[in-house]
Amino acid sequence: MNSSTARTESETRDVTLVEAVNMALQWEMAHDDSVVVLGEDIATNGGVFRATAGLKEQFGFKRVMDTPLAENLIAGTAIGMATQGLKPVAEFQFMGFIYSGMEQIISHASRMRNRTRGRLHCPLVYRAPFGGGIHAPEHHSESTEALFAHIPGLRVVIPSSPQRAYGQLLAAIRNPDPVIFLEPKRIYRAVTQSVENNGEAIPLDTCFTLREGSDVTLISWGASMLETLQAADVLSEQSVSAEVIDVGTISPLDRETLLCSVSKTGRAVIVHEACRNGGVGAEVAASIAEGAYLELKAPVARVTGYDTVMPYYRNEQAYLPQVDDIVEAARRVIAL
Amino acid sequence: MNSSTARTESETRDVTLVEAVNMALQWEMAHDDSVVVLGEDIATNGGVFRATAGLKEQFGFKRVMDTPLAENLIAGTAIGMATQGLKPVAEFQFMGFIYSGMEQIISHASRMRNRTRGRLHCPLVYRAPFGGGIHAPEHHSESTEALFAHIPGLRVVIPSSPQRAYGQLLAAIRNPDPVIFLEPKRIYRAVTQSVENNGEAIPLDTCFTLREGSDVTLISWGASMLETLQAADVLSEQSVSAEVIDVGTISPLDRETLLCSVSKTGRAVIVHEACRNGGVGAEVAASIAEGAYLELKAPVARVTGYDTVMPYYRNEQAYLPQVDDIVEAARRVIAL
Amino acid sequence: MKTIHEFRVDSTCYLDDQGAPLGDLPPQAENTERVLAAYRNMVLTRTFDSKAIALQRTGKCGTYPSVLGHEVIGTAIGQSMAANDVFAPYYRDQAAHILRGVSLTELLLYWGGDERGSAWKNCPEDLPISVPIATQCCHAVGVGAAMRIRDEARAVVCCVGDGGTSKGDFSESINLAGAWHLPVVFMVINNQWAISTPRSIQTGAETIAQKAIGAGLPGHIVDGNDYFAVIEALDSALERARAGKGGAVIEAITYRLGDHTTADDATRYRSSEDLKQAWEKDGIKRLQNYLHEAGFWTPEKEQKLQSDCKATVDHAVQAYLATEAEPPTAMLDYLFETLPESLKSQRERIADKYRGGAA
Amino acid sequence: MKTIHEFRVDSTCYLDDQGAPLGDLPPQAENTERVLAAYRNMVLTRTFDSKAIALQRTGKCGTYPSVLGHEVIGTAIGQSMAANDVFAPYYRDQAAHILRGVSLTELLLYWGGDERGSAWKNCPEDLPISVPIATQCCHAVGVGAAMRIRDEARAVVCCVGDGGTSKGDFSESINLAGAWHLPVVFMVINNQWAISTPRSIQTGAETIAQKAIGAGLPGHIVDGNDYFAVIEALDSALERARAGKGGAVIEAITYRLGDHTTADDATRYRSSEDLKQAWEKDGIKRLQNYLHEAGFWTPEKEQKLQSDCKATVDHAVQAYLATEAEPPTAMLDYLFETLPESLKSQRERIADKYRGGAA
Ligand SMILES: Cc1ncc(C[n+]2csc(CCOP(=O)(O)OP(=O)(O)O)c2C)c(N)n1
Ligand SMILES: Cc1ncc(C[n+]2csc(CCOP(=O)(O)OP(=O)(O)O)c2C)c(N)n1
Ligand SMILES: [Mg+2]
Ligand SMILES: [Mg+2]
Repeated sequence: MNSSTARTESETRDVTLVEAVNMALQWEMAHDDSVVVLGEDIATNGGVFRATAGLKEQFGFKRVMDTPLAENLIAGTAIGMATQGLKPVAEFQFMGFIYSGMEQIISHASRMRNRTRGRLHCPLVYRAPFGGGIHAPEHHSESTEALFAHIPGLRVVIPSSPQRAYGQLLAAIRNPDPVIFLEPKRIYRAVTQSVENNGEAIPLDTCFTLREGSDVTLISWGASMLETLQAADVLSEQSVSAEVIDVGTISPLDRETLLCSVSKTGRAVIVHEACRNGGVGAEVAASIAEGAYLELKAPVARVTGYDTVMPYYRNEQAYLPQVDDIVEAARRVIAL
Repeated sequence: MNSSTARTESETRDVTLVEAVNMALQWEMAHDDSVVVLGEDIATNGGVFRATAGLKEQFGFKRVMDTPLAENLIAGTAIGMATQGLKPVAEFQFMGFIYSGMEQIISHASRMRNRTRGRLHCPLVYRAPFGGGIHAPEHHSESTEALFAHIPGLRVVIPSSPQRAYGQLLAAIRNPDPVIFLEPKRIYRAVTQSVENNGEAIPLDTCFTLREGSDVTLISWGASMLETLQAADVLSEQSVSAEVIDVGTISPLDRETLLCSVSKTGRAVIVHEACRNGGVGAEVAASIAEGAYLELKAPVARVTGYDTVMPYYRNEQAYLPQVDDIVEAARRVIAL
Repeated sequence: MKTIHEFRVDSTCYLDDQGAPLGDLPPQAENTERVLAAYRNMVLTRTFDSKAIALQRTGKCGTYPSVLGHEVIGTAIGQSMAANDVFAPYYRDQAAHILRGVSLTELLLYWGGDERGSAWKNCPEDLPISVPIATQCCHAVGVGAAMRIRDEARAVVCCVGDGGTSKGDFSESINLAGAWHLPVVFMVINNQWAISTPRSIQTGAETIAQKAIGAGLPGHIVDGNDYFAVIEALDSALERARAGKGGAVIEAITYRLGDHTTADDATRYRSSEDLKQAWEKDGIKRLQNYLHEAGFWTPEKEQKLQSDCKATVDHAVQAYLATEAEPPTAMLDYLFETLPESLKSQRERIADKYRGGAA
Repeated sequence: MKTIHEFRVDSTCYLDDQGAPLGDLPPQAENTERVLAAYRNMVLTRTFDSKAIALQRTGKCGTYPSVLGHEVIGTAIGQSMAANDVFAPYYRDQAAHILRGVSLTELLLYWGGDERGSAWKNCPEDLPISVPIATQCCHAVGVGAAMRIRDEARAVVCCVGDGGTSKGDFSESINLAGAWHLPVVFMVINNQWAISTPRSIQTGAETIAQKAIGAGLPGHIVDGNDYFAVIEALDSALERARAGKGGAVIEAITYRLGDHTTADDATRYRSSEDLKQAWEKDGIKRLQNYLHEAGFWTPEKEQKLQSDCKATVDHAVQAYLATEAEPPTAMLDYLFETLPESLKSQRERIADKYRGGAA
C-alpha cells in the first residue's frame, strides 16, 4: 500500500497542534494509499481550521473529499468505506455538529466488528475540534466527550500538545478500530513544539505523566491541560508538589497509571471543561475511589464546567475552569 | 384547557407498569387539551408495547399522531409543537432508535429556554422503552441513559413500578421542561400494582427509599430494581440489613437522599444494567465518595453490565447484573 | 413563469396477476435456466420462512420478520448481483441472502440471538443485516465511494423499505450517490406498510420512486411480484452502475403478506380484504403459472422442488438447533481487534463466572 | 413501460438585471407603499450588515455572517408574513428579522455573545436563530402541526440554505409537511455556496426546488434578487398555506456576496470573476433602478434614506455597546423553569465567585 506519491521525508519543525494534525494526515496519506479524508470544506478550503490544508493539492479529490452538508451521512459513509478496507478520516467541523451522526457512530461504527464476529471492521477516525474559550457562537464550544466515552467499541483520544497530536493521530489512523479524535481547538495555536515528522506513532490507551510530584495528582485532558499545568506551577511556588497526568485516551481508560499515581500522592484533582454531572471526571473519580480506597487521604475533587449549557462568549470564561479553581481544589484536598 | 372529552373518573385498578403509562397518558389527555402524543405506530396500532392503546379512539387523529419513520423528525417536531404551547409526548419505539434524534434533543429541546432567556420553552416528554432481558433482537436492549443524564437542561426520569410510572409520567407531562422518560420494558408486565387513577403526580428530582436498612445502601433504577430488591431479601436472610433506593430521576440527581442514606449505612452498592464505564453509576459513586467521604466504611461498589455491546439474546443474561452479583458485592463491601 | 425542468416516473410490468405475459417479455426471459433458478429460490425462501415462524412460535427462535411477499424482489437482487458486488441489506432480505451464499443456518442463528449469524463465510464483503432503519443507505454509498476511489467495475445494491425512505439517511444517501456518481442501486421495497403505518402516511408523494428526482438520480417503478420487471430493472441499473454511469432508485411494489414480525398482529390495523387481494398478486404463483404455460414446469417438478426445499430447510434447522451458544466471554472478544488492558479484568470475571458453560 | 407521473419545475423572474420589467408585473407591484417599504428595509439591512462586520473587525462583536445578497429574499419574507405567522429562521435572515420586529440591538447582542439577543420582545413566537444546519425545519413542521391541530389560519416560513437541503432534517420535514398537509413554506436560499462548498457538490439534482417532488409538495424557483418574483411566490404560498391547502418549497436563487462569516476568507475558494458577475445581479440596485424608472424614487430620497439608516444603525450600536454582560449566574437561571435543588450549590458558587461582577 505504499503510495507512489509518497514524498515526505523526516524533518523536524516547530508546529502548532493543528499543524501537527495536518502533518500526521499528510504523512499517513503519503505512506498508505488506503487513507482518505472526507468532511465539509476540507478539500478546496483545507478545513475551517486548516487542519486538512494542502491535502487536496497533494492527493487529489479522490482521496480528499468535500461532502454534502450532512453529518449523519459523513459518519455512515466513512463506515461503508472502512468496511471496504479504506481508512477514512472524517472531519466533523465542530463537535457541536456531530450529534446527527450519533446513530451511525453508536449503532454501527462501534459495533461492526462485534456484530459480524470480526468479518468486517471499521478502521476509521472521526476527528472533531472541541471545547470552548475561543469566542465562538453557540454550539461551537461543546465538550461532550463523555457521550462517546460511554460507548463500548469506541476509542476516544484527545491530544493536548503538538507532539502528542502528531503521534496519537498516526496511531488512531493505524488502529484497526474506530477512534473518536477530539482536538482541543482552544490550544490549536496556543503553543508550538518541535515535532519530528517521522511517521512515529505514540501509543493509545495510555495516560501521559507530564510532571512528577508527590502531594497531589492533577488529572486532565485536552485544552484544560494548559490551566492544569499552570496550576501545578502555582502550587509548586507554594511548595506543593503536584503530579500532572494527561489522560490522553479517555476510553478505554488507563486506570493503572492513574491508580499508581494516586497511590503515591494520596490525593487527586480532576479537571475538565465539560459539565460535571456524568462527565468523564465522574468515571475517573469513581475508579480512583474504588481502586485506591486505602491510599486516598481525601476525597477526589472535580474542577469542571457547571451543569449548564456553555454560555455564549461574553460569559464563557466564567464557565471554564480557571487556574485558581484548580489551585484552590488542590489546596482543599491537601488540607484534609 | 379542560377537555370536553374528559370522562375519566378516579378508579383504582390493578395494573402493570405499561398499563400505568397508558392510564397516565389517558388521564392527562382527558384533562388537558394541550397534551398530544406522536410517534411510530402509536395511533391505530396503539404502540408496539400497547402503551398508547385506546388513545386514538378516545382523542382522535389530531391529538394522537402516527408519524413517518424518522426519529430525528419526531424529536424536532415535538419541539416545534412545544414552542407553541402544546405538551407533546413523543414515543421512540425503542431506546436503540433514539440516537438519530440526539441532535434535536441536545441542541434544541434542552436549550430552547436557556437560549431564548425564557421566551420559548419545551414542555415535552420523550418516552422510550429501554433495557434488555426480553429476548429481543439487536438494538432493542439498550440502556444508554447516561448519554441523556449528562445533558444540561434535560430531566431523565425512570419509573420502576406501576404506581411510580403513573405518578412520574403525570409529573413529567406537567413539567414545563423537557423530560426523557425511560420505561424499563423488562418489567412492563412483571408485576401488577393497585393504582388509583386520580391524576395525582408524584415528584420528580427525588429518590425513593423503597426499604430501610442499616448495613448497606443498595441503589438502582429501572428494571434492575427487581434484582436489587431480591438481593435485599437474600441479604436479610443472611442478617444483613439493606436500605434500597430507587433513584427515580437520574438527572438532576437527588444527591441528598443518597448521601443521607450512605451516611447512615456507611456502604453503597450501585446497580445498573448499562455498561460500567461512564455509566450513571460513575456519577452516583463519585458523588457519594465526595459527599460522604468521612462516613464511608468501604469503597462504593458498582454492579453493572460489562463494557461491551449488549449480547444478542442467547447470552444476554450473562451480561445483565444478577441477584447473586448484587449480594456478593454487598457482602464484599460489608466485609471491608 | 417558465418551466425549466420536467421529470417522469415510469412503471414496468410484464406479467398479469395470473402470470400471463402482457406483451413482449424482456431478454431476461430467454435465459430459462436463470428463470428456473429464480423460481426455485423463491420456493426455498418461502419454505424457510414458514419454518422460521414455526420455530419462533415454539420458542426455538427469537422475533422473526417474515419475508412473505418479498421473495421475487430478493431473488432478483441475488441473481442480478455479481459475486464481487456488495449487498447492503435491511432485515427482510432472506431471498437475496440465500443467493449471496448466506446459509440458512446462519440466518437462523442471527434471528435466534447468536452473533455468529452475521459472520457470513460466503459473502465476506456484504454488509450485515441493518436493524436501525435506513442507516445502511449511508454505508452503501460509502462502499460505492470506495469502489469509485479505486476505479473498480463493481456496484452496490442497497435495500430499504417504504417506511425507511422517510428517514434522512435515505435522502442523504441518494443525494450523495447523485452528487458523486456512485455505483449504488437503491431498491425500495414498498410493501405498503411500515409495521402498522400505511404507505399513505409515510409521504404525500404519489410514488416513492419520485424521491430520486431530488437526488438527480433516475427513479423507476416495477411490479415487485413480476420477476421479469424486477430482474430487468436490476440488470440494467447494475450494468450502468458498474460502467460508471451512476446509481438509480428502483421502487418495487409489493405487499407484506405476513405480520410485521412474529411480535406483531397485523389484524389490529389492516383488513383481511386487502390481504386477500394482495395474495392474488403473489409473484411466486405468477411465475409458476408462467413456467407451466411456457412448458418449463410440471406438477412433478413442483412436488420434487417442494420436498427438496423442505429437506434443505430441515437440515439447516438441525444444524441451527445443534449449535451451542458461544461462551459468554465472546461478548468481549470481538469488540476490538485486541482486548484493551482495561477490559481484561472484566473478561476474567466473566470467564470465572461461567467456567464450565453459560448459565 | 408506461409513464405514470410527470412533474415540472417552474421559474419566475420579472425584472432584468437592470431592474427593467421583462413583461407584466404581478399585482404586488401596484402596492407602491409596500414596494417602497421593501426597498427601505433592504437598504437598512445592508447598512446594518456593513456595520456589524466593522464591529467584528474591531473586536466589538463576535463571528458574524454577512447577509449581503440575501436582502431581497429576507425582506419579502418579512413582508409576506402576518404578525401571527411564525418564522423559523436560519442564521442569515437579518432582513426578515428586522421586519418581524427583532431590534438591531438584539441582533448585535446575539452575535456579540449574549443570550438576550434571542429574547425577542416583538415576535415572541418566532423561533430563535438556528445554528445547527437544517434542524429548524423539524421545528417548523412541529409549529405547523400545532396550527393544524388547533385549526388556525396561520402559517410558518422556514428558511434553509442550499447546503442545508442536503441534511436529512430538510427532507424529513418537507416530507411531513406533504404527508400532513402542513401550512409550512420552506424558503431555500440558494446562494450557491455552503461555506466553501459550491452548489454543484451539494447535489446532483438540476435544481433544489425539485426536491419538493419527493415530498409531494409544489416546488418553484424564483430569482432571489427580483423582489417581485419573491414576494409574489411567498404571498401566494402563504395564502394557500393559511387556507389549509398545504405547504410549498420555494428555491430563491441568489449569490452570497460576502465571506461565509467574518471568520472565513472566500478568496481561498472562489474567483473574483464570479463574484463580480453576481454583483451585477444585485437585487437592491435592481429595485432602486425600477423605482427610479417608475418615478417613485429620487437621488434626494436615496440620500435621506441612507442617512436615516445610518442613524438607526448607529443608535442600535450605541445601545448594544452600552449593554453590560449578564451576571455569570444567568447561565443557570434559564436552564429550567425552577432551578433544581442539585444545582443550587453551583449557582451559589458562581455568585460567590463573581460577587461584584464578572471577571
Ligand atoms: C431507526 C428505527 N426506528 C424504528 C425501528 C422499529 N421498526 C422496525 S421495522 C419498522 C418499520 C419499517 O418499515 P419499512 O421500512 O417499510 O420496512 P418493512 O418492515 O415494511 O419491510 C420499524 C418502525 C427501527 N428498526 N429503526
Ligand atoms: C449541522 C451543522 N453542520 C455544520 C455546520 C457548520 N456550518 C455553518 S454554516 C455552513 C454552511 C451552510 O451553507 P448553506 O446551508 O448553503 O447556508 P449559507 O451559509 O450559504 O447561507 C456550515 C457547514 C453547522 N452550523 N451545522
Ligand atoms: Mg414496508
Ligand atoms: Mg448557501
